[in-house]
Amino acid sequence: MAKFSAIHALGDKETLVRSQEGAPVRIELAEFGSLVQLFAKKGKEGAVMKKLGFKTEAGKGASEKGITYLPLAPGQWLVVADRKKGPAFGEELAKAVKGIGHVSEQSASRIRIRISGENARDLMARGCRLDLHASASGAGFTAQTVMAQVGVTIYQKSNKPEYDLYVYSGFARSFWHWLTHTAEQFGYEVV
Amino acid sequence: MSAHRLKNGGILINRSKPVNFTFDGKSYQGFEGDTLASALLANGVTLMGRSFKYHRPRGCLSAGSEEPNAIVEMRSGARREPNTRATIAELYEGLEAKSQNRFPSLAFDVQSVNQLLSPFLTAGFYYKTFMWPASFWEPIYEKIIRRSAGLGRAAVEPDPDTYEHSHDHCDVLVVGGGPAGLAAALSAAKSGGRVILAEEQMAFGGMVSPTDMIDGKPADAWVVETLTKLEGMKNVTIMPRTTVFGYYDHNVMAALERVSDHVKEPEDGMPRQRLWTLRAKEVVLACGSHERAMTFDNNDKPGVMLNNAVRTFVEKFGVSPGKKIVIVTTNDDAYRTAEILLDAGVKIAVIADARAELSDAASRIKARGVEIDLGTIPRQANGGKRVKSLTLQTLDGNVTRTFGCDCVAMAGGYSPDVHLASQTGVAPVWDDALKGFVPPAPIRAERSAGASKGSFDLAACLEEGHAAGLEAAGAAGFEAKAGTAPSAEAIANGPIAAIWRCAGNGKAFVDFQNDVTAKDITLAEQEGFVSVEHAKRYTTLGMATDQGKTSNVTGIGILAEARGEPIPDVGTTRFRPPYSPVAIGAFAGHERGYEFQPVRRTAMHACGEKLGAVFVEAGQWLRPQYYPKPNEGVMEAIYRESKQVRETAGICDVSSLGKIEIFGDDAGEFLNRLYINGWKLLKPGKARYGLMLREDGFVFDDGTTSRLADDHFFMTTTTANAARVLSHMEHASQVLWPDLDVQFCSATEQWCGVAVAGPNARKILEKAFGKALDMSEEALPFMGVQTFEWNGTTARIFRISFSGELAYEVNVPWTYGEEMWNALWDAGQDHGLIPYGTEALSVLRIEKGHVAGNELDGRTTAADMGLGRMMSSKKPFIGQKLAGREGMIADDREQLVGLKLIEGAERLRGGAHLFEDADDANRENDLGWITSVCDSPQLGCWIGLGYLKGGVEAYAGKTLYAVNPLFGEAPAVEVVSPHFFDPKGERLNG
Amino acid sequence: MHRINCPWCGLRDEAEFQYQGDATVVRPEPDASEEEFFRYAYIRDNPKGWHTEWWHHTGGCRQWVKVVRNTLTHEIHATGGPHDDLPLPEGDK
Amino acid sequence: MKYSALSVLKQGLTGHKGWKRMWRDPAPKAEYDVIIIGGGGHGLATAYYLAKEHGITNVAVIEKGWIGGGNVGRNTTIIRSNYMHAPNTHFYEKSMKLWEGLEQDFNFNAMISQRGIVNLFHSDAQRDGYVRRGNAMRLAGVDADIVSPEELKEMVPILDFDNSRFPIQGGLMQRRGGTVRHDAVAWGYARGADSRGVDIIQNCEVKDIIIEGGAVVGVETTKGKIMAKKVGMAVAGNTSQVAKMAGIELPIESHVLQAFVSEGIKPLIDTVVTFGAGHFYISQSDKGGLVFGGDLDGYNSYAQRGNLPMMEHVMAGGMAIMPAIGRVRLLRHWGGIMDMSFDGSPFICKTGVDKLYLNGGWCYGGFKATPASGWCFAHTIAKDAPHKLNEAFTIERFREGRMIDEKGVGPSPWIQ
Ligand SMILES: Cc1cc2nc3c(=O)[nH]c(=O)nc-3n(C[C@H](O)[C@H](O)[C@H](O)COP(=O)(O)OP(=O)(O)OC[C@H]3O[C@@H](n4cnc5c(N)ncnc54)[C@H](O)[C@@H]3O)c2cc1C
Ligand SMILES: NC(=O)c1ccc[n+]([C@@H]2O[C@H](COP(=O)([O-])OP(=O)(O)OC[C@H]3O[C@@H](n4cnc5c(N)ncnc54)[C@H](O)[C@@H]3O)[C@@H](O)[C@H]2O)c1
Ligand SMILES: Cc1cc2nc3c(=O)[nH]c(=O)nc-3n(C[C@H](O)[C@H](O)[C@H](O)COP(=O)(O)O)c2cc1C
Ligand SMILES: [Zn+2]
Repeated sequence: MAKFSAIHALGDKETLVRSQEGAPVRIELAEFGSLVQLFAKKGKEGAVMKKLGFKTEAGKGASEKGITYLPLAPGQWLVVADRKKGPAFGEELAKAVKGIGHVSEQSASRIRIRISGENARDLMARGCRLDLHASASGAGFTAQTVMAQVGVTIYQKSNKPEYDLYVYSGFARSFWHWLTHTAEQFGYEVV
Repeated sequence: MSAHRLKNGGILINRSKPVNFTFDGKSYQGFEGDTLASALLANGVTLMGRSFKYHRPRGCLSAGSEEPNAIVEMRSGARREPNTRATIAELYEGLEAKSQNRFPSLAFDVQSVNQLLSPFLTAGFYYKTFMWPASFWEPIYEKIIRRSAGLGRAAVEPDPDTYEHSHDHCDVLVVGGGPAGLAAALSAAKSGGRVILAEEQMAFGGMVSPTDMIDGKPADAWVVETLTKLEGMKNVTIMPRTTVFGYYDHNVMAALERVSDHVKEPEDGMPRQRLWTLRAKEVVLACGSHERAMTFDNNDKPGVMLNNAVRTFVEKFGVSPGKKIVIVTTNDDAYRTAEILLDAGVKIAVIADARAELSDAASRIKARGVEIDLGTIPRQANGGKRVKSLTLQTLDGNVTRTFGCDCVAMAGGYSPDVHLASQTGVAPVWDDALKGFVPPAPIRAERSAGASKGSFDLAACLEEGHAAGLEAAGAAGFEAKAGTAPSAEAIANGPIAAIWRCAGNGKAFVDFQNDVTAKDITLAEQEGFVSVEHAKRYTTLGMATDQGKTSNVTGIGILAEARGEPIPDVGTTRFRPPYSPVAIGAFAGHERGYEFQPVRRTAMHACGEKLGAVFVEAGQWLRPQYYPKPNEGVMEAIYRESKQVRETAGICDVSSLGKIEIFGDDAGEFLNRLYINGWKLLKPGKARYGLMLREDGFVFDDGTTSRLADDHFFMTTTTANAARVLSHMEHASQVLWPDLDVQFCSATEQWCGVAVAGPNARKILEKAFGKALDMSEEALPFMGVQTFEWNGTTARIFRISFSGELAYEVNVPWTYGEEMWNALWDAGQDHGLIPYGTEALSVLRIEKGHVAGNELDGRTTAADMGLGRMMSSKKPFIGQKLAGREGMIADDREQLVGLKLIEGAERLRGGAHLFEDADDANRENDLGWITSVCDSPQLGCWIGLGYLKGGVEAYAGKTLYAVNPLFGEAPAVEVVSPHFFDPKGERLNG
Repeated sequence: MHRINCPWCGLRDEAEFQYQGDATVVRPEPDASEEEFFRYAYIRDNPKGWHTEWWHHTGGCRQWVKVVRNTLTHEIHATGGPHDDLPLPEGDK
Repeated sequence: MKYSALSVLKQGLTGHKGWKRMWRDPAPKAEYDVIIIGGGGHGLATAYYLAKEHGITNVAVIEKGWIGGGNVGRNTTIIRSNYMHAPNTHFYEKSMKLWEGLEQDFNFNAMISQRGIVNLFHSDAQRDGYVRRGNAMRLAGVDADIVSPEELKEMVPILDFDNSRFPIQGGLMQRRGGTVRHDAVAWGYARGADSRGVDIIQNCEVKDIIIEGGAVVGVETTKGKIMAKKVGMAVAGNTSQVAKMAGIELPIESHVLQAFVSEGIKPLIDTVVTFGAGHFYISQSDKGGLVFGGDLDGYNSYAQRGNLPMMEHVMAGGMAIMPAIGRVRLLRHWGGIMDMSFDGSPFICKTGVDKLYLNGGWCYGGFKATPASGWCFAHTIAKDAPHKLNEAFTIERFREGRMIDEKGVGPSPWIQ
């Protein structure tokens, strides 16, 4: 049985889920289909974007048709497909950028956690050194940073204070422990 | 309640909410809103602590954060916390406090005999004595000194409370919620920027008095109104109970929020304290000022306190610290206190004013019938554990009269609080009119306002605060929305007299907590400790928990007099964070105990757990170390595992190895430059062992790297160096050779891996993967690599061997780790498959003479490891040139050798040194050392790897001694080739 | 705490970076002498004042960032990519 | 004036009026036999031993600020001789021996406290490394022991063995290691040197080194030109700056190291404990403050102050192994400028300039070296040749590839 679950590194989903009516923090185990790291060869950044039909800039990602492009560095992206599963997604991309870029399959390397709710930003502030105030972030906000000593990639899809955190699989449990422990002061639910 | 609680007044207390607490085991009652100090005073308790050196009885000196004397142990058991200032500890139901630094009790302290010795215990006493006899220092003198020093007792159990960190950013950070700070926050907020207002105390308003009028309202009402306004603004964050304690580079400020210190125990999920990192575009420092004590004999008697402390206790807490009070002063602020005392019906015995002329403020009080002695200063306080009277003198030292009293209020003048402003490293500046140091010209995006800038008049504080807020917001890019400053009546204060010490023969304290007297300071100067920094260190002035907030300026004044130089020539000592002491736990936050560092778990962690693995830390990773059977000891388990692998087969989780995926047309060239050996000719589908050097020519890392396609390589690194290798490569590609077409990223957590090793390895894999994989010698020869589809995913198999057996490493995506393990496990049941851990892995590689972390200690060359010939001469690579330095190719370098235990000990040990003669072993004839050892099932004895001068060449077959003085042994060992087992590598083929 | 303007990520905390030393030394060409490599690896100007140096943004984009920083005041004058030419402030060395 | 039980008693009874200055405040002479640049521990000790051991008393110590205001006055006061490489083991052991007799030698109580130092280990590999080092010490006649967790529990009861991220497996102990009252070292040497005729000149910064015909002849200072037959540099964090005055280039970077002291508390920790894996070490001062520190902040700096990330990391290290200190409060923290050499070991040597001598590269470990450093440097200056104990501490060792790298991290001084 194939497994693409976002929670693979955290253990059984049933043991993680927790409900609380109207909780000010909501933590979602946001599964995805595929995730790859996309590279443009030097000077081919524009060509790659054009070829794949997306547009990002430093610190600002884009979501189109269930695919999210998160700029990591010059000529580097994480590309996340919400539904398309398995290595096929990466292989298709690789084919598409042949000669101008490369693709590294990374679907298993990270899990995705979505944080929302009234106190989402307060919770983030307990670990995130970046300014997530509306005047500094907002729709498309993408950043790689360190929270609780773990490298995370943050993506804010809309202007709402809702954050997708991509966390390395090996660190997932440690990060989860910190996150839920810290969220207790607000009250939280896990879905 | 007690007679010390006044009938009226006390804007901070709630008289309808009594609160019970204990001090030294005795029960008392105070009110909600009280501090421990105000509640004790209300109960008539003035004796609150003992001093550091002489164990003199002490009451509270202040009513705030600057308190040197009234420091107590709070709470008990694992929550016991030493040195808490009673003057800012908020009262809560059930509060427990104890006095400290006394034995057996506060009232009767045996060590107060130190006072009898006090003629000898002056500054510098320790340095001149305790030297005879020499052997007495540690066992006797030092023990006594340590025990009698040190104030309170820390808990000895782990702190049960939690701490956390939090981050914020703002346009304007206002430090201090007094009138200046409130005005600043308001004007800054109105211009639209993000404003944070932090106030150390539970209550805002700072030093304003309810009798002050602001904007035509009583000041306390104005404070509430202003706070309400600020709370209603979305761009403002108000942080009470939050001390901004450190001003770090680039306008980053650290603040401590005391989230739960005002309750008995933190509520569920709440931390005890929160450490804030605040990144401010602009800062307004409105920290107020600290009053100075006056320096006269016995000025430390309980009941002698700062003038504004007396006022604060009366106005804010409705407590009168005395029934009959003497006020001694150098300035007009005393008369504000006098007025409030008179209004509260408290008797003033006399006011001794050092100045020659009656100021306006003084005449108003005189008109109310209070005796004012001009040109008069205190001589000495009298009494036992509480002041009973105060003797006065003229400025030239003639004793005048003695007044009975139970409290003395000292108004020695105010020192602007320049702590944060000076933490940036610039020295504050002396202001002679003010008789105090004021903030230096800012070198950061900050400005001071109000009393902390040296403006002591309320109207000026408000105006300055308002202007500072506007300026800060403007500098942060927000348009100033003018408006007017809150207004108050301007009051012209009279001059301030500079009286640093009053004549006397006894002990006149400058630094109360550390028992530093005026004489200590002059003695230091006499002995050559002329620099203010020398005097500080010799006398310990300003080094106590209060960091000299009330005493430093006085001490500097006394030193200046002794040097015969003006104060600016003396200067201040250096200001350092924290502004006030901060719990160590708060800095650590979540990162303590087991959470000190995150744990990295491999995909197959649970598989190991299920099979009973004992895990070991490998950096941040947890790896199965060995898998003991019931009743099996460690050594037996390791022995069994390493033996069994060579007999049947074993499976080992190797997921923690660093993995890097490399793409690009120049990937081969890139590797050529990184590794000492050649890579360009490596064919797709093949793997190769590689060794990297640092630029200085020493070995950096090793691993197996495979070519998956012409422009695609897959590198592995050691677990320990994974991150460093990635950084090294990023340097190479971004900085050194940007023109190479190469792209790469870590794939460590995309792929998990197992090694399957042993004669049955092939059979097991065949069974597990079936047709998905062609395992034939042709399809998968030694050092061959294949990608195959398995179970709906892509897997990679590498025929490489660390153990020297027929072995394969299989990688699948992290999500498939458990399934792969289980598939192999099931397939291996008929083939004697066992799990093995890092220990057996180590045995197997030692038997083969493969190097690992212990041999790669950053000081070895490739040649030392016997891999000198791997260094290509056909191409340049990192480290090539410097590896050729004479000392790095010298003949006397230690070389990797194998060692076999012959006799003389039960086992070999890593870290033993090698000698020809065990009886003549010293550093000069030391030949080398042992790096790794194991009990080898194949050799039937303990073997080890080590580095030896001359290497195998010089010592093959010879006997040396593994001298290990730490363990009292020196077994004989035989020097052999490090390739102990199967040196020809025949077993690689199964 | 240093706040370093990563050309890619923007202003970030020091804690996200790994310091990597003097950025003014240039790796010699492969055929340079041992002496030249020695100077590259070991000899440092170690100025008191403006220093051009590497900060590797390991907690962010993983780019090597060149930074002109004052070793006495910790002030940062400029940041850039590895091959940007970042002059020192006028009048200072 | 000599300190004795009698003098202390007499002065106590006569109001301390008779205590003399511990060192004079002389104006610089036109010329000295030897000028030592830097009135830190090493400079003052060098002057002391030049006078005491070599009879060279026409000596000036030139200090830009107040003596002892550099690293000797801001270090965490740990002394030990637990080094692995032979040149270091022998050198630091010489220092330890000198510490052991120092107070009687210079008649000043520097509170040398041999309370022991233990380096914790958490893995077999770490243990093997420490065993190798401990054996190297024993083979050089230095005391060393491996202690078990049980012994550690006894010695340091607040160590956490139950919930620690890196379980404590034992430690390498040097019982003769310990702490010294740092300021007193500077003062004691200054007083000892002064009483033998050495001029200690404070508030005088050396701005240039005057060289004629390949040999040093004097220095240019803020108090004017001062000539000298020989000049020794002992300026710690400023080594590169001063050496540059003589055109000497060095493998040194200046880095900031922070130190921390807590509020005074009753005795809690009796030994020096170092937790290398967590970058934390701690002892308790006689005054009661917990004195602790960790790693370099990790960037070049001359600012004598560090930043929050390292502070948080250091205290996390403390809370990792001693969670009982959580409620003890940090009182003050500061920084010092380390002359980080590119192998972590020092220089005590001649330079390319005749009669100009170098003492530097002490990194964060030069306090313990103070007596031996002064002793060896004095020898090197007096004889114009190194003593056997410091002959390996040359500048050339890097060029020759004979680094003395205790940590094995190579030429990245910020992680040395
Ligand atoms: C936080 C910290 C903790 C440490 N902990 C330890 C420890 O536990 N154990 C240990 O062994 N070591 C420790 N060290 C290292 C040790 O303090 C130093 O290696 C040692 O003190 C350096 O020698 P010194 O005493 O001569 O240096 P310093 O005291 O720094 O003396 C150098 C002097 O030269 C002066 N100077 C500089 N330039 C000039 C000039 N141009 N003209 C005139 N004078 C000049 C300076 O002002 C200074 O006074 C620590 C250091 C620090 C900062
Ligand atoms: N008459 C006099 O001689 C005299 C002298 C000095 C002050 N004053 C009076 O004092 C008031 C001065 O007003 P102000 O606002 O400048 O000062 P303030 O003393 O009223 O307020 C300063 C506030 O800052 C807080 N604070 C200090 N350091 C802090 C830190 N690091 N973090 C967080 N909070 C901190 C204090 O707790 C206090 O509440 C005026 O009313 C003035 O008239 C009078
Ligand atoms: C071992 C040691 C103990 C110290 N104890 C104290 C102390 O108890 N109180 C204090 O205020 N400072 C203490 N300090 C710090 C000094 O006040 C001072 O910060 C340090 O020597 C650096 O000097 P600077 O801050 O003037 O730059 C101590 C320093 C050391 C090295
Ligand atoms: Zn970046």
